[in-house]
Amino acid sequence: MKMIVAYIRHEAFEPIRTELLALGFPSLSISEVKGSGRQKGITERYRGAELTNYLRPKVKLECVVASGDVQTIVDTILKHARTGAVGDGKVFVMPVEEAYRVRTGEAGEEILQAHPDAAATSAA
Amino acid sequence: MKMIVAYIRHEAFEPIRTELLALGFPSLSISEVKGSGRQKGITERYRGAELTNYLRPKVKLECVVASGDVQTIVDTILKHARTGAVGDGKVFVMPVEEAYRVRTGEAGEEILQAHPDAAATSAA
Amino acid sequence: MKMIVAYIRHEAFEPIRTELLALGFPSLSISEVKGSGRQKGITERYRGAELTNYLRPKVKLECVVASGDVQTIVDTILKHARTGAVGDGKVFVMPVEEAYRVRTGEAGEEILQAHPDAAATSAA
Amino acid sequence: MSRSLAVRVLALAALTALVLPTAAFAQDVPIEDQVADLTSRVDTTWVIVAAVLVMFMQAGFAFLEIGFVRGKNAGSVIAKILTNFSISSIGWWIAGFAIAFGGGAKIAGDSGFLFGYGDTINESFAQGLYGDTVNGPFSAFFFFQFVFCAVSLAIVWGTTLERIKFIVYPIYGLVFSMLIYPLIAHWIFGGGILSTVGNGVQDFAGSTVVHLTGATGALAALLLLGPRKGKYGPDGKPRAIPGHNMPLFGLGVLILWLGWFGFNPGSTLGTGDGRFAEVVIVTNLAAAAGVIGAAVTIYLKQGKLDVGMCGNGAIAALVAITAPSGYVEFWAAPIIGVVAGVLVVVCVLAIDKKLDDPVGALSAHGVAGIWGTLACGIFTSPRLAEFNAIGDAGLVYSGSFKQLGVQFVGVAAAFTAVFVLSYITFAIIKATVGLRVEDEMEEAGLDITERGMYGYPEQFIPEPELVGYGAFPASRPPVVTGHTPIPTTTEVPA
Amino acid sequence: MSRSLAVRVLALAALTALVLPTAAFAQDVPIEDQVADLTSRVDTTWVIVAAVLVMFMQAGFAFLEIGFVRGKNAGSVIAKILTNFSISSIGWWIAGFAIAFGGGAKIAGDSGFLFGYGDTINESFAQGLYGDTVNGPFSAFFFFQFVFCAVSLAIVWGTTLERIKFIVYPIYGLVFSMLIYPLIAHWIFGGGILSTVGNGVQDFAGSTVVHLTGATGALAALLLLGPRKGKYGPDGKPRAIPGHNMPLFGLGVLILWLGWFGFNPGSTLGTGDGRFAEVVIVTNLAAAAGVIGAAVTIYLKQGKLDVGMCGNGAIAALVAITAPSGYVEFWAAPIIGVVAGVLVVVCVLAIDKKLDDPVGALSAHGVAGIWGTLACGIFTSPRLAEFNAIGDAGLVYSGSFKQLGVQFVGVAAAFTAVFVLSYITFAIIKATVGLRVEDEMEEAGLDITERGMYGYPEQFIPEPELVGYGAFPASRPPVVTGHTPIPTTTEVPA
Amino acid sequence: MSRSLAVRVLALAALTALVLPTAAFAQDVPIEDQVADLTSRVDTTWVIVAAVLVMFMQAGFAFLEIGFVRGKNAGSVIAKILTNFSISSIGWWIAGFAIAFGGGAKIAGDSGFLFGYGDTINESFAQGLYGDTVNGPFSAFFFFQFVFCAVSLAIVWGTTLERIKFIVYPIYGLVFSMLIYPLIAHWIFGGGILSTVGNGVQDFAGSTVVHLTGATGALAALLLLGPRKGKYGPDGKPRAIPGHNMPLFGLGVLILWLGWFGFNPGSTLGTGDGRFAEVVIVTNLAAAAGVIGAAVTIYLKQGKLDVGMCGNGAIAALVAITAPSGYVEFWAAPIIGVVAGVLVVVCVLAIDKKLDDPVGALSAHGVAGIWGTLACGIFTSPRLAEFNAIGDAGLVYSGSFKQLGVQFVGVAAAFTAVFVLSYITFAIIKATVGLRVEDEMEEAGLDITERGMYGYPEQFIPEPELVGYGAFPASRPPVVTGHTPIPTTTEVPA
Ligand SMILES: Nc1ncnc2c1ncn2[C@@H]1O[C@H](COP(=O)(O)OP(=O)(O)O)[C@@H](O)[C@H]1O
Ligand SMILES: Nc1ncnc2c1ncn2[C@@H]1O[C@H](COP(=O)(O)OP(=O)(O)O)[C@@H](O)[C@H]1O
Ligand SMILES: Nc1ncnc2c1ncn2[C@@H]1O[C@H](COP(=O)(O)OP(=O)(O)O)[C@@H](O)[C@H]1O
Repeated sequence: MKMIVAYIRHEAFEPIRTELLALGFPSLSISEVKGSGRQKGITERYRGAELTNYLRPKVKLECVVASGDVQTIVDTILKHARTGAVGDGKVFVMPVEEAYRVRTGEAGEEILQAHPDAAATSAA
Repeated sequence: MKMIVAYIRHEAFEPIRTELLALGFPSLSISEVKGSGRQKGITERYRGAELTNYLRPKVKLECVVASGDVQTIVDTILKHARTGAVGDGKVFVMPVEEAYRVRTGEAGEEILQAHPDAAATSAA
Repeated sequence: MKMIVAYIRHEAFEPIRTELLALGFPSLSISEVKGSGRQKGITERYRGAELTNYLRPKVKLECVVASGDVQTIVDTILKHARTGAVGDGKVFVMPVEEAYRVRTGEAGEEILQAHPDAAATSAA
Repeated sequence: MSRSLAVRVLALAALTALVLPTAAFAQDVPIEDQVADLTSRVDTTWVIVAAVLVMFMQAGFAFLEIGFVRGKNAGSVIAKILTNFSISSIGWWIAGFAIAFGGGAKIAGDSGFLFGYGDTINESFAQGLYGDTVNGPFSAFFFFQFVFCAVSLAIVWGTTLERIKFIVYPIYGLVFSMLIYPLIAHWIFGGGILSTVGNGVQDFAGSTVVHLTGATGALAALLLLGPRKGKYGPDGKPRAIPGHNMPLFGLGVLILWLGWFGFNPGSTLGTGDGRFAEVVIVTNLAAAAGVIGAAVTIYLKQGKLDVGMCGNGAIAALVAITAPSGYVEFWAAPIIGVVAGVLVVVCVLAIDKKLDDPVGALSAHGVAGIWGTLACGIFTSPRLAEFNAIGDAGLVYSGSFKQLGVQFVGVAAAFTAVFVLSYITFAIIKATVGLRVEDEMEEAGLDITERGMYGYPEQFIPEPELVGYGAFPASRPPVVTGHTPIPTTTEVPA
Repeated sequence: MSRSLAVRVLALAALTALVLPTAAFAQDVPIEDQVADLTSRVDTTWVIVAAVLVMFMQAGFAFLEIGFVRGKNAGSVIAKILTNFSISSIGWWIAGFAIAFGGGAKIAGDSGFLFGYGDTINESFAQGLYGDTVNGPFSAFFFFQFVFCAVSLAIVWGTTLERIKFIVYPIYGLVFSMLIYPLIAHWIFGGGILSTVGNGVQDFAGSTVVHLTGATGALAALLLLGPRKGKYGPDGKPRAIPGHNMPLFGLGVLILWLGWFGFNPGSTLGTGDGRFAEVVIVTNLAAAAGVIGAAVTIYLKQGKLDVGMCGNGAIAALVAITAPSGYVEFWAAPIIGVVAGVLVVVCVLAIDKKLDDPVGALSAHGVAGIWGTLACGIFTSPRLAEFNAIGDAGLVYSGSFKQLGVQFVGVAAAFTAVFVLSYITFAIIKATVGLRVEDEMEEAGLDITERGMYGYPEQFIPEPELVGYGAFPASRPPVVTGHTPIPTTTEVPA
Repeated sequence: MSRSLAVRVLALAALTALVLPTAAFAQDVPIEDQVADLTSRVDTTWVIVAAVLVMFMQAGFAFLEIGFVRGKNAGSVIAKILTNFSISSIGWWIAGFAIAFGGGAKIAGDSGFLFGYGDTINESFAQGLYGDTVNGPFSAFFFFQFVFCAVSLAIVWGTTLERIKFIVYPIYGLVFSMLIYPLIAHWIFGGGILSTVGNGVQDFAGSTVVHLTGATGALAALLLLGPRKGKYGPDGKPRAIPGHNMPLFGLGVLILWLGWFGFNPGSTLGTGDGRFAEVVIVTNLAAAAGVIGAAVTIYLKQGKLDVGMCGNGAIAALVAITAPSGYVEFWAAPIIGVVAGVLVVVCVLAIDKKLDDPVGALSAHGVAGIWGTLACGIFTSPRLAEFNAIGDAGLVYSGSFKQLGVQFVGVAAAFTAVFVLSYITFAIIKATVGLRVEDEMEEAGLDITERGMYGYPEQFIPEPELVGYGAFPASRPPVVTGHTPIPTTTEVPA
């Protein structure tokens, strides 16, 4: 199992979520982060003084999937998150050793999200 | 060392924190995330229009412990976070290679939280 | 590649960011977390009742770097985040298996941030 | 001058007077009548200004409550205040005014329903003052009395926040504005039964009629409703459920304080002798002392200066001075206020142990309302008892407990009547449409569940990054749309 | 008494009267003139109080809009409201008043530019009332009419939020306050052309003059501006763009409701017969019915009680009752209000399908303004048509459609004139300085891009932890500074 | 009619007049006395309305400050404003009024302590106006003067935000309301020493008495208190410490603007000649010009339209027009205002380099107060100098620098006296109870450390998820409680 961690633009999230859902990966988590990278900071002005905020709001997306599904997820993210401009973000893949579903207590890769056929089923 | 990452309901957190503390694991971090999973979205209405929020607020709990303590932590989380309903969340275990305590600069597994006896001591 | 995850005080962040930038590591992400550790909680009072908040706001810093750069980053964090008081936080190092730059789709360690010479260049 | 230029000339004729001092109009009317008319206009102006200030207290109550509730219930307070003010506007017009001021019977008035210009009002207190025909000044009286009713109704809901069903508001609101409040107002303000006890119960602007009535309704509601989930632990110990916004709470308190300068001084119902200016000072001194009393008390009790308690101190003192404001001299005001300030802190802490009253309405309006009403029996000065021609001097002047006894009767009667009527009303509501939202709705908050939207609607919408602003090359490829596209289907496949 | 003690004695002389009833001053002036003077003073007092209440409606509009915009544009609303109110203050003084009330010509007045004390105003409606010289009471009239102009201008921007360039405000604001609004005001209020249609168009306080005018400007702006990015999907379907703060929206509504007690009753321009108090009741009954109408309608339509719609219902009903408030009896007010409340909900939902009006200005001020103006043709009572000496009784009394026809002419003329003038003005602005910010600025929000700072400036600044408070040993080494040091360079190396 | 029905008949007698024009009461009193009495009632009404508007400025100051402070100190502002207003209410009653208006001596009055109905006030300016006995209209004067004192005190704290100890408020507040402010008020308003310089210092509503006094106290406090931690870098360069809420800042500005319609026009202390309506226009024109001046200046300086500066421009212009508002013609108002608007921007930027004044009080109230007072020496019109019987015409009319000189003396004397007295008071406080909170408290914020709770109390409480709302199967097992249980112990084991 792997956790895919992506730092992306806010606008990119909704298309990614939609496609992942269609592909049978409904499960993921996001949070608000502030990132520093190659992107320039924002210059703010307050009562005559300037202050620069080097940190730009980004969305951090976390999604744990079976190792075999990693590339699908990464590709989906790359596809929708790219504008070609600085600040598009990065995607990292990290190892996960075990997974549990809280509701049932089950463990193992099976508890991860349904595969495409599940999505098809659910569409019914 | 492992990092246990759990996405859980807000209500579950306080009992987990309390029991972990009693077990000698006071150290952990939480953050607010929004998760998508099997849970239904929330339908909001605004001036006649409907909009659906597929993301539900969850708490993400992170706790780094010695490898031998992982099961204790996971069990505690599973015990308190379960309601049996969809949306209870997931727990993941990820490898950690090194750890440092900032205050002292020490490194290694010893810097992780005290074991039960420490809790006992502190109760005095 | 490794992800360095640090839970630190808010005040520590800006000096760290500045020095990392000078060292050629502009890229990182932060988020707000609430942490429990050895630090005491805050006692709040509301209409006569006391309530204790065991969780203290911390900054979580995440920075993915090539394995060879880990020590530089960790040292920089340790240097600026230390006040010597309880609550200074912890730094963890976690393995990362793959990395992608969204803007270009490139993968691999090269996509990580520029090395010191890049910083020098940029100063021109 | 074409006919169209004559437009409003009549309505504005008065303004011409300065310029054309001997205007035809002025010549026709005897000077005494002109002065009498003008006196009525001045009094009407003051009463309307005061009424408008009191109307704005609705915003005061709204923001006091918004500050004290959790963010998930903040938007609902707005829907609530608009609905209640509206329902009671209509209810007061249909029947409330008639019962309160539409005749001199002991229990209730019986004319003035669906109040209209030119209507005849039955022989009554009001008739004695305004004649028996509805006109402009009479309208000012109607509106001033209405905003009092609306304040009283606003107080009721303080104990019920964050869990009551919305449908309860219009139902109880109608009963309250058409029956419950008008009865009490009739008994004390409208020449009814309590104005015949002794030489009359002294309640200048309504510590009992308005505030205790509201707080008593609040108590009845609370007893049937129960505490918010999580307020009391399994051990029965109270837990703090902090509100979400002290600045907006403060806005509420300051607006209420402002409104009270209409509430009490407006209750002179005119400008005679400039009495209303004295009432302003009395009101302000009491409120000031209330803040100080509450601040010192809470500081001594817990070593911190709780913002909410300072505000509660102001409100409690304002409530307490409401009844005596037209009866006491300046010196008594700070005393009445400081006692109210201390009382409200002590009572909020005590009541919280058993009853879940998120804003402290029982203490600030109930206990302080009782204290204020009784305070007349202690501090009323002989000159003002006489001036108002109601009741007698208080204990410190007369050495007699008589007026205190009368005041006590007033409090007890009003409390009993309101409690019984309200309890019955709420019990019927509970048995039929229900009083309380389901547990899940309470947990999720009334905003999203009953209003369909959070009070801070954006809060769970991921906000677009500050794209482009100085951060993109000029050649940046066009991005699809500004906002995260919002899908139109509703269900996530399980 | 030294000369310095004489200070203000003159200005205050009136106050002495009570104490020295036969003061020299009083003896010199004939009692009729004293009464005439005093009448003028009373009327001036009421007009100023009413004007001040109307001025505060600026805060009402600001917060209604703040609540309905996204957080990234909240601060800009403040800059906008201050700028617009200021620009129109100056514009009205330079030329607006003169055109509206500076003479009796059919199209526009022609005196009173740069209005000053002692100036002579040309023969006109105003002169008929106040003489031809500017003085104190005349000043009250000037200011009262100004705040109406400012309200009308505030309405314009409701449709343009979150994307219009700031520079548009002062430009259009000047044209509006110096030309567009004054023309309409002249035609209907100032003795101009529309006051000669039939027996005159009835618009007591400006459903058409103020509200429809504002909403028509808003429509012109919107047509040239287009919707916010992301409002309509690729399929043309509207999407919700939720605002960010319902409590502040509610504050806006409550302040507007308050202000309307100056708006309508103040339009009596005096206190004669206490008429203004009747107008207060009419206004309030309509507003109350509007809330109820809107709440029930939206509840039936979507099963949830939308907070914003309750507020819109209040505003729409207040707008609708504005024209009839001086012409109708109490019983008609709730009818006019409830229709407005239903209308606003239906229209907001319908208009949203094609036009992006974030606050519902087209419905609440435009549609409701038209309904209110026409309602005079239906409900005006004979006594009040006569009292105001404008127009005739409405359909339900007279059985005749005549006044309804007159009202229709008024609405059509005002709408056409304002639309044409505004469209031209906005088109010129669009062709020159531009009407709309760049896409990137719209996405990032006007606060950071045009104001240079977020409306909630702290929101993206990492806040220091609660260091030290009880958490550090006393021997804690000194930390450098309190706040995260803010570097002074601007660029991050690429 | 039973005795109880007679209730309030007396108090309401005036209202009967319209209906019963020849009521017995009216017959007994000579018509001249009736008119004199009525005149007093009209003036009292206006003074009270104005005073109430000024009272509401407390909310204006509170929200201006709340907007400009960081979120961690927002709740404290509410506690502060309530406490200060309360303390000064009591202080003014005990001694402030007596010193300011209780006698005609050069330095201070000496009667009217613990002011009560019927009390005799020593021979003085006030006596000349109201007789020597406290009654209703006299009470209006008392309250109007009090709210001015309270405004002045509110200004003091602008420089001290986010770091001053709470205990300083009541101590300095008492000294200020009982001694410092009353002295200056006496010297200029109360017939004291500065009203004998030349033909008197012109300060119609208190640019110097109220605003400069407040700002001078603020300067003294700031010098002893020092800047907020982190305001100046190690290199001494200033850093921005952004506030947290521009919408609430804007609410403050709009409430202040509203309040100023009581502040300046109310300072006519009556309705004579409708003068107060002229003052309304003067005030508004200046404020409008101030916004424009400030907006243009900051835009030219930094290319962005800072919201805070627009607001500061309004306030500065209102402060500047305060002294001249009763002395200048309409045309001068925009000039005075625009200069103030430019000045405030320039000064805020300049002062910020050395002194940490989070809200710009030194500039908006100090510099603008001085400018406004001096502006009288330039623009006062002969007719108004005469009307007020204070001072002479200004430079542009008289060509003489005389009045300008007198104004300068007034400014210098007031500044010196207030500075010395305030500095001493604050120095004593610093040496005894201390002036500034500990560093850790400042960093953590005054809300959690001094108030015991955040201003947005919920902010650090993990909010329960929206459980159950449509998301659970009906058979969902009961969850323990709604809210995260809050444990009752306090310490985490180390
Ligand atoms: N090495 C990294 N570690 C952690 N976060 C990163 C890293 N690199 C990039 N990010 C995140 O991605 C965001 C975008 O990165 P940026 O360098 O601006 O884009 P690009 O990769 O297109 O040059 C940053 O704001 C940050 O949140
Ligand atoms: N594979 C995953 N990767 C990241 N987060 C996940 C994943 N699966 C679940 N989550 C988190 O857990 C939450 C609950 O998951 P959900 O699927 O609704 O519950 P259940 O496991 O009971 O079916 C989600 O809202 C999300 O935050
Ligand atoms: N094992 C851990 N897992 C996750 N977060 C931790 C862990 N230990 C510490 N933290 C984070 O670091 C913060 C500071 O830790 P604390 O124990 O108070 O400091 P110290 O290490 O100096 O004793 C905590 O509030 C928490 O956010």
